[in-house]
Amino acid sequence: MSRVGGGRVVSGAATDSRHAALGLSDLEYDRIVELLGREPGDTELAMLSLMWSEHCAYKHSRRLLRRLPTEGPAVLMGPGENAGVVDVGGGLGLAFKVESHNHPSAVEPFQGAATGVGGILRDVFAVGARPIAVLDSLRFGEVARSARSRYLLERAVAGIGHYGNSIGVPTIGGEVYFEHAYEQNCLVNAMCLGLAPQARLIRAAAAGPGNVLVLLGALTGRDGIGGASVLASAEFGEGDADKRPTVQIGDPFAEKKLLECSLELLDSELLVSLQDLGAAGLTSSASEMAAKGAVGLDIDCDRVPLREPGMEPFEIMVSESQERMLCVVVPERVPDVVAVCERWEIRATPIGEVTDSGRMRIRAGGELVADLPVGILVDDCPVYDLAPVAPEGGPTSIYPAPEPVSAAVDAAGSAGDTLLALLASANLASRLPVFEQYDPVVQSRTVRRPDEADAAVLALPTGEAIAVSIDGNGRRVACDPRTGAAEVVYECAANLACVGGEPLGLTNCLNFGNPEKGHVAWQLSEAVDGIAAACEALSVPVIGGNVSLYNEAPAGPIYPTPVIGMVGRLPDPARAGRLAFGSEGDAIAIVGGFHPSPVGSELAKLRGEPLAAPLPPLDAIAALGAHRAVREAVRAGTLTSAHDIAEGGIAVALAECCVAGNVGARVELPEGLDPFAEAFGRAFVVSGPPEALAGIGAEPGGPRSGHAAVPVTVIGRVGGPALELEGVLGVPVAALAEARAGGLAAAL
Amino acid sequence: MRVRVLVSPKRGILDPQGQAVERALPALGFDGVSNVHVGRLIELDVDDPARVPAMCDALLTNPLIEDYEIVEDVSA
Amino acid sequence: MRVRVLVSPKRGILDPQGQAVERALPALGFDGVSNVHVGRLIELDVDDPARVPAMCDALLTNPLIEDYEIVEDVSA
Amino acid sequence: MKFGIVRFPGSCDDIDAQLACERVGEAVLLWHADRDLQGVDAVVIPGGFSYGDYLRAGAIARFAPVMESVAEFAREGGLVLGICNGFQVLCEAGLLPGALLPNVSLRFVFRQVRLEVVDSETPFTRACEPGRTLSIPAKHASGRYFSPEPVDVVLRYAPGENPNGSQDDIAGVRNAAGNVFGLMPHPEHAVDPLTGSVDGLSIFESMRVSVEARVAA
Ligand SMILES: Nc1ncnc2c1ncn2[C@@H]1O[C@H](COP(=O)(O)OP(=O)(O)O)[C@@H](O)[C@H]1O
Ligand SMILES: [Mg+2]
Repeated sequence: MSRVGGGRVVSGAATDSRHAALGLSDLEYDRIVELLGREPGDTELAMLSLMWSEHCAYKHSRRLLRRLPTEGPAVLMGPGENAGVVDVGGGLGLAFKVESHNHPSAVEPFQGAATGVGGILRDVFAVGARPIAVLDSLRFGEVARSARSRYLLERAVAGIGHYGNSIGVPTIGGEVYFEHAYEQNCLVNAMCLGLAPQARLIRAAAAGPGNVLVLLGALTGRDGIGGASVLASAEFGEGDADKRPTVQIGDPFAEKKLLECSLELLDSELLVSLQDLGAAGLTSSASEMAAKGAVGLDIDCDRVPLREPGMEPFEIMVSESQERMLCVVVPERVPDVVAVCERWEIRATPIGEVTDSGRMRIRAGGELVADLPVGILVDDCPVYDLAPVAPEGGPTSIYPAPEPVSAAVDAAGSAGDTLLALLASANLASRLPVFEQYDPVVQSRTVRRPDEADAAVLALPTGEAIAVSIDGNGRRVACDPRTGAAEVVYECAANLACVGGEPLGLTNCLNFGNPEKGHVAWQLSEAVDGIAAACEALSVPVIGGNVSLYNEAPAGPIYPTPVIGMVGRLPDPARAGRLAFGSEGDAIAIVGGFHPSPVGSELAKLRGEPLAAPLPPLDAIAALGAHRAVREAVRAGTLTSAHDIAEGGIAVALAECCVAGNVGARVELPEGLDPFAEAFGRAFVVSGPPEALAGIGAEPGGPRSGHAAVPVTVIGRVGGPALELEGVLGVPVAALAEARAGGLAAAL
Repeated sequence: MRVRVLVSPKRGILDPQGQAVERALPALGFDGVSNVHVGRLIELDVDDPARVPAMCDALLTNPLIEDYEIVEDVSA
Repeated sequence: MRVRVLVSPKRGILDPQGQAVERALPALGFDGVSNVHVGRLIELDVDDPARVPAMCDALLTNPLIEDYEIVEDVSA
Repeated sequence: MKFGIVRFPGSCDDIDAQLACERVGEAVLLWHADRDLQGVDAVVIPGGFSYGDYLRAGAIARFAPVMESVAEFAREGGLVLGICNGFQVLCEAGLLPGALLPNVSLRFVFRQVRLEVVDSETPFTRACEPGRTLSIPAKHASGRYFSPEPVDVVLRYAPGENPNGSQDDIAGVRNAAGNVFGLMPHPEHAVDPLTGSVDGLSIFESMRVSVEARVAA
């Protein structure tokens, strides 16, 4: 290995293949040489190449993300920290973030998904919050046709369960969809929520020259060398095999101890700052800590405890071995830190110190192997503007029409058969085979489990509760990126409304294709604008997130898939809403303006219709009014059930309420309403005593300005053994349940 | 023929089970143990042992994270 | 000395893992396979191989549900 | 009435067990590395993944220093309840007969199951009317109870509800003396109407009644 300043003597950047192999462009390399005033050494180049990767530097998304609103009255910590935090009252902060682990999961789904959960948990306890819940958002190819996708689904779900179940954090919700566009690039996104007394919240900024940098947790091995960053920054090609030996193995038991130990260190006020190790390992964690604190760091590789002999300094600096944290400690407290760590059987090793040099200086074998200004690692990577180009031929010019699924769904089939086919399809079938592999109750907070309500509900020690929902709909975003992405935000908020929750903030993960391609850049730009507009309309700030680009195979990009995780608050967990129809005789009503369209719907997909635009327009004021009306009614305890109308239209929404309650319903749909047409996040199916429904949406003190009247249309009654849509269909609830139960069970 | 497939975690890859056993043994009074790895043992009767390597690659092992060794003609 | 402990599920106790493998193989075109069992492989370096049986009885295996075999002096 | 809840590194349902016990009495955590049982009246070995469940569930945990004291406590007739991983630990430690094998499905499964109280005379079930059915969540990957010898069954999964393929639908067993009880489902997750059923309370309530009866005697 060459040492600092001893970079190979070469006649020009373009002939030096080191940087190209590490994923840096010639221009980027030239910029490094210019900033440094010399060629970087090998360790330096390894560090720089990772820090300048898309994954770490957000080269193609940083400018875009500035469009998202990030401020709100509840925000305690916004984007830029390991996880954002909102105020949930009673002196408590709720931290949350969603993150992708797509590429590692495509390579090794069990470990990829497991370490995805492990990584997002660390981001949450890195801010001082105890992880209290996990949610997952998954996308695979068509499981009905693809054995590979069935395998990925099975192993990814097992991996998520393995990590969450073993570490004692409940997995309380999630979503999973299947589309051919994900056949080559599955998506595995995991979200974690954590709770902290606000006094324990901690930032990652290193501070105090002379303070000690202590590495906590697992030994450092050759895990994921070049892993996340190389994997996440280049499209999948033929050379996959070489990327394989870098698989990271998750050890939830080690992380459980690390978590308890970290929280005890914080409770004992022993730490100046804390940071997790994720992508690009020590390099990224340490340089970000230094940058945030405007200090320098000296690190001695020889002190890093290794799992394997003979590791090069660059390997030590970029290793992505899991279950490690980095903290800054004042020198006098180091023995106390070590003592707490010993109790938890956690290795604690001083590996360096904070300096006022503003430089990252890495030593190994007594030599300086890297000496870089912190800024060059963290801030100086070029940031690119996107060059969006709307696809001329519309969405179908990028994505082929889906393959039609079954004869039962052609226009000539009966509506009853269509409903059954929809319920049995992988996208609408019961998710029980997935979520029964997750523990939703550990920690004794779970008031609403999966399938009990549209959002999960967790009780807080304050006596109040939080609600959380995670959503995405790539096919609809592919049809119409701006409206589709906005719909996802509205759908999350609608889910919260169904349990009585009012949004506090959201996190997002932008899963897209190659941003250097015009149409992907356009999808990104439109989608982010759609999210931003929805956030403004709903007054929900974005408190953090993650971006996963280059999800693209030779056949083309994935559907653009922004995944939104939204958290809300409700005053009384005992009144959290439910999804199931309950009492016979309850009236059923549609709340909100519902003007759906078959465009981009599940039925259109089953019929093999091409993607099309536009989606039905979003009327923010009307949607907001509907959300508010349902939320208030749930909070008042007037409703038996509340469910937003989404995939599969009103027929599927009604069927889901019937199956959940094991009771039928007799309904007359409003004139001209297509039972299977879709519009997300705008309207609800609710049930309750007839008198109670009459009062929904009426403002207590008469109509207030700015609050539009909310249409409430009574459409039928709960009762009987079947779901009857007059003049349309009649299907026994048992048949609905059976269709819905089989769809995914067959794939798992 | 009875065949055994001995599957071990690939060297260099984290083996938390092996580590846990290695840490537990001294506590039980068993010293002088190191380099512990925990893998899987698959035993099967096959008509054609020549096909076992293909079975290992296709189903029995995960080549990304595991190595294997085939022991033929086990007299069990 | 490198020692291997081969742990198999006791015969007579349902071995769903073995059954799952046995069912999956024909679907992949591997016929003529029967009597599949999946157990555990433990590899360790020990100073004193005479102590391995005691380790097996104390920790490495559960005699109620597992049988084991010790293979010494593995040249690995 | 003071419960002690053993805490291993990797215990997950320890705080949940503590909360459940606190509904009927006092409860303290007992650290795995300490031998002192702090004078508790009953010991609960909670669920979770002690030592990551590596090797076999409960195999490593049973050697923790605290387990020596628990074994002695059990020999002296003290009440010991093992839930899920705690059940596995008690079997591995030989305080209960049998072993817990991987679920037939080979998967972790979470399910709200109905349990038939087979024996309502034990110190752990005396607050249940005979023939009562309890609705309690089960969540585990290795819950398939097996014993070559006949055992004293306390709880069985209701017909059709066995989540793991256990022998004779066994969900919970006791030792011959009756003071050690292990079950796979989680009664501590069925104690609060806000979060589900309250049927699990009867287990903790039974323990309280038993201890108080013994103190009185
Ligand atoms: N789509 C997004 N929206 C808002 N904030 C984002 C988004 N993507 C990334 N961020 C923020 O950028 C910062 C860096 O993200 P990341 O590199 O994923 O963090 P970490 O290294 O802690 O995992 C985080 O604070 C994150 O919340
Ligand atoms: Mg982080």
